[in-house]
Amino acid sequence: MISLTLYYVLMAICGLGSVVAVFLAIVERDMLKAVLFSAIQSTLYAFLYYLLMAPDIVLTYIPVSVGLYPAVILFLIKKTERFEDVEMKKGVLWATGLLSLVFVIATAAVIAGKGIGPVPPPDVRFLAGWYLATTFNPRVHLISAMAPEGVTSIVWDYRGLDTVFETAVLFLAIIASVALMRGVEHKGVYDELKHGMTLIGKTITKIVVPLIIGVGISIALHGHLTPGGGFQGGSALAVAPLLVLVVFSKYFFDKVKFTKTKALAIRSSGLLGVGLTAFAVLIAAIFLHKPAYILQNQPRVGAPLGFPWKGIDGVLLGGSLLSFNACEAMAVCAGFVILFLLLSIPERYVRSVVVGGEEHEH
Amino acid sequence: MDPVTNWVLVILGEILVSIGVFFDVVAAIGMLRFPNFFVRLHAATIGAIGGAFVPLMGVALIAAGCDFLGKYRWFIAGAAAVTGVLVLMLAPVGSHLLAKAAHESRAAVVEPKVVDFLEEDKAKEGGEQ
Amino acid sequence: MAFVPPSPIYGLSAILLIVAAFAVPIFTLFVKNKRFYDAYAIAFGVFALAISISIARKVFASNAPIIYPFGGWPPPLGIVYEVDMFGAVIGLLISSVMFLIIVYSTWYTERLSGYEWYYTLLLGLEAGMLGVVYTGDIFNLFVMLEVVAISAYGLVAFYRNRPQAVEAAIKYAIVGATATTIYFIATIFIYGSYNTLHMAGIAMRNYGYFHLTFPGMLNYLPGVFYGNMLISACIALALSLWVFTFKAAVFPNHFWLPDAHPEAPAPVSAALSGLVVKVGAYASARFMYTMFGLGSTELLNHGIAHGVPPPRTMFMIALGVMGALSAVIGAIMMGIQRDVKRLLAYSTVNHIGFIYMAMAVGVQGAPRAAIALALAAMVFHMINHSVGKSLLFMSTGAMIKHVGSRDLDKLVGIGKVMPVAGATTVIGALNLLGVPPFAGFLSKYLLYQAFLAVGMPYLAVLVVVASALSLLGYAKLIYMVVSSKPAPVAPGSIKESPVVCGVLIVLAIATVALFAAYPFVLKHVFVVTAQHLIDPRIYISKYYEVMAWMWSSLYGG
Amino acid sequence: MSTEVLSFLFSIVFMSMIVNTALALYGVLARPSLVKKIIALTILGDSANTFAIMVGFRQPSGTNPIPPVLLWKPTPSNIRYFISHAVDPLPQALVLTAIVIGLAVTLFLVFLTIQIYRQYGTTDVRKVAKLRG
Repeated sequence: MISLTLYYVLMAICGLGSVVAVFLAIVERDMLKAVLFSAIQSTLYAFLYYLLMAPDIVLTYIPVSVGLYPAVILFLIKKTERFEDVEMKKGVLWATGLLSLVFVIATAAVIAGKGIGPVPPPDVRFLAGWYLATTFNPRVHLISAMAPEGVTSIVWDYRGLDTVFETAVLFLAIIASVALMRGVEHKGVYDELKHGMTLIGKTITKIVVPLIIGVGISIALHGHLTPGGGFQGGSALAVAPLLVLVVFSKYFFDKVKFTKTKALAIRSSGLLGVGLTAFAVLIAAIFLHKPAYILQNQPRVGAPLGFPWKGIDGVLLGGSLLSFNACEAMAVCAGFVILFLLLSIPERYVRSVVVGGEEHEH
Repeated sequence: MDPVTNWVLVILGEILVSIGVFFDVVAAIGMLRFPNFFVRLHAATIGAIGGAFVPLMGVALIAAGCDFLGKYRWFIAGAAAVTGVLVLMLAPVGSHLLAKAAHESRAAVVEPKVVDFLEEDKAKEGGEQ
Repeated sequence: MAFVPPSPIYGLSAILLIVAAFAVPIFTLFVKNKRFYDAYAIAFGVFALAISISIARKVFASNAPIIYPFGGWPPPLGIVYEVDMFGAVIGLLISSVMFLIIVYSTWYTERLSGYEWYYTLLLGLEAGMLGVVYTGDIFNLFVMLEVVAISAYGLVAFYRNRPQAVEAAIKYAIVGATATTIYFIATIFIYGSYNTLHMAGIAMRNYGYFHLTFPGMLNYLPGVFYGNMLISACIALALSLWVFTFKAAVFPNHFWLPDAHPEAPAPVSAALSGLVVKVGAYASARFMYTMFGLGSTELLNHGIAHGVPPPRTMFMIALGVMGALSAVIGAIMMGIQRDVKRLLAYSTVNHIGFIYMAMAVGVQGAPRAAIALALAAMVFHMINHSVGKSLLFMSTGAMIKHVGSRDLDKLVGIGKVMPVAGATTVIGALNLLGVPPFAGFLSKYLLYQAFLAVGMPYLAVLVVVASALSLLGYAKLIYMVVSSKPAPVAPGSIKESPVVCGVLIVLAIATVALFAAYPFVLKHVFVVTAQHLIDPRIYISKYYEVMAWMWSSLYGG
Repeated sequence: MSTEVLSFLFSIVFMSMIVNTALALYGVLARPSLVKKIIALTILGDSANTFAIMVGFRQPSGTNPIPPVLLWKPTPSNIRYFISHAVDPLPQALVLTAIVIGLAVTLFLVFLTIQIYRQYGTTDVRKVAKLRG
């Protein structure tokens, strides 16, 4: 019981620490420091997710909130301005901060004393019980996702429609950004000595990038077995091109002829792979004159077709999850490359295209 | 494995971890006491190599010597060793790039400056062109 | 007998459109011809329209909702599409108006760089809106709202070299992103206490259908609830109604609309004003009638204290007040605008106010027949406003594009050089003002009748007052067209595109056709829709039937 | 006694998330800098996500909860143990979706903010409103 109490004490420390970090991040005038505080908050949250038994979220959250967000916002600060033009009195700030901490502890005491039911409950909800019981259960194959990873099964099988459209949101955001930067085509000649960081940095990047790619691919392809999945793997994969972009400079991409358009095509192929996987069983069923559903994975009631879930030697394939994860990882990685390529175009050049008279409604 | 090997592994590992503790303390004192950015960076890298790489190797040895972990012990030992090697490779590069960036952007002021060869080289190159 | 999967057509529209959008970047690699993208977008617009028609036909023929369980998961495990009459009508409206907007866009995007991205975002917008109206799952609703929102932000910022456009987009996007996050919190509250995310499942709990059990071993419905359903339902309703009123631009939350809608390209303004705000209204109605509807036990019978109206009534009063205020304020603000598109944007605030007023009369104690009448008026008015507003945005968009100004004064006399656009502008204005023989008159009249029948004559008066106030704005529009002053451009210099004329004439005919078909559509469409909306038992029982059938064929077969 | 202690400690985290949400809302709606608004928006999303995951947490009496990943052979007894010890996977899946959506919106907002800066030369909304006139 001591260890259990310690576990909860750690959680409470993370919670209170995050309040402090958020408070500082919000009131800070210097944006660089605000990003730093926000990164501290993210780290505490990641730790909290770990304690809350959400390894999938940790794997998503660390590359996204601890890595990509600060990177993007640093790009943003570099391109815009660093200070916020607001003055607040120090005394007021301290008072608010302390009051909010006291508020947290007091209301927590109220909840713990009166009880809005047990917090945390000893049991999960009935629906969750069904998910846990059917995520990998060959005895009830007709309502099982046949993949041991509960979260990935929900993400791509039980609630696959959500995920297809969540991917669509990311896709549309990238398209909207590309539309905002349309007509901006910048190319330079890569010079080994002039561009990027030092030789030491470049050499070590050459060693590290394959490692990162390996990790990313393994996170993506093991998504149906262990925590991880397409998005997690893709965002880990995206760190590799980001590193190349920072260390070798943008012009390296011009040298290897990897343009935004190509990245966009890779992204689209990944997304089309997602779409195809969603319809695969349905298409097969139409040819075989059998009934089937959209987004079907395993055989279901009245729809006997399904993806194979077991390979040679009993290796678990996870049905459509494997294909979904692989395609999604490809798409997410390419999506981030597009955004970073767009962000790394020199500002002076972008301005010459994007600002100023061009098409108008009038 | 036989108990003697296990004992040797565990004790070796514990010695390495203790060395790591020593380096961490030294690095922390250095961070506090050193006068400018570059020497503090030096102290921080001591913390990374002596205070992270060495104890991680120690952890790998301890895990390899712990029978009760079952099949997980090779997992823990391997993970610790890989992490240690990565730290060994990446930490110096990180400090190198930080120092380079600080020098080029002139964000860090070197207070008791005796000599700056990099600056002199740059000046020479600039002069030649 | 095993459960036979329903036809995949019923689940196809949104996902097919989004996959079509996914494919566009690949085509940009080797197709540079604009005609190809025009044809591509139109083809999928037709596809969506055909699917919506078949869904609507099926729903009205069978007089019951359609349920499509994605992935073959028996509810409540997976996501279902549940399309009832309300959803089918609004879905048909969305896909038909969007089809016309896409056709209009083929003309509008000539000489516009980045038309391929424009079409991608437009397809995404349509997919999102269809998803919102067809889905039967509150978290899927969140995802779909976000699909709609992100496409809308991208389209508002499409004229990226106009500072005002970018500013309007960021204003819209920051508050919009906050709003959807808040809706996410609301769904978590609902999941926390209701233990399901399906709209029909939530309604089941609210209506106390706990006695329904399943054949065989499955019997999870009468489960334990976590926490207090009343409190979490109130919090979730408060949060999500705020979000929906933001999406629908009802009075205090309308601040983004007069900036965002005018700055978008004209067809996008038509889509935003005509359809996207309806998505917010649709979601509000879905929450307040299907899920937390009249007679739902938790929210109505458990008032907080004696003498205080039950929470649902209070929410309705709040919505009604907001609606009334936005009707009046929109009408007043219309009169003082000099910018044509801003005037039309405020007219949207005005009409969305009418829609919310009609929605808000359905409180406990009001006669059911009268509420049905009000909801019928609401649906009818949503359709009329969509048709009228998209007509106006597209006709004025054509004028603006030719003349090169949005200023009312600079456009005066335009009717002489652009007769079709001019005539349809007048028709659209008269329709929205509520003049016979256009359908807008009938929907306003129906609103008036419904408010009288409910016993709220002050609302009926308000409809008349707000319409009278808006007369000034519409009069400006009509004067702009019919004025005898010299036209802003030389006569004969403008040649109206046949595509534009076709679209405008179709929409203008639609307003008259709805007027002509009024007795028929009222009886067979709107009143039936309203009755189904008021009485969620049909919605719930169809859901229950499918659920029981799927589970029992799983275990019994 | 100890259940109350645990409950108290857990409630602290709950309330922290609520306070963080409030602080982030203040940041989004009241602070003038667009960069600050974006940072606050990410914090808002993260706090909502943490809240969701906490709703799905459980504490089986006596032992630790486990993640919703079935690491053993799917025999009936293993599955029974899994059901009685694993936390709720649904909020985690929802949060995964919400994280991606939040990321997408933030990325687009970053591009819009840079564009605002290109047009107006400032990221302060008050100055932008003034310049617009």
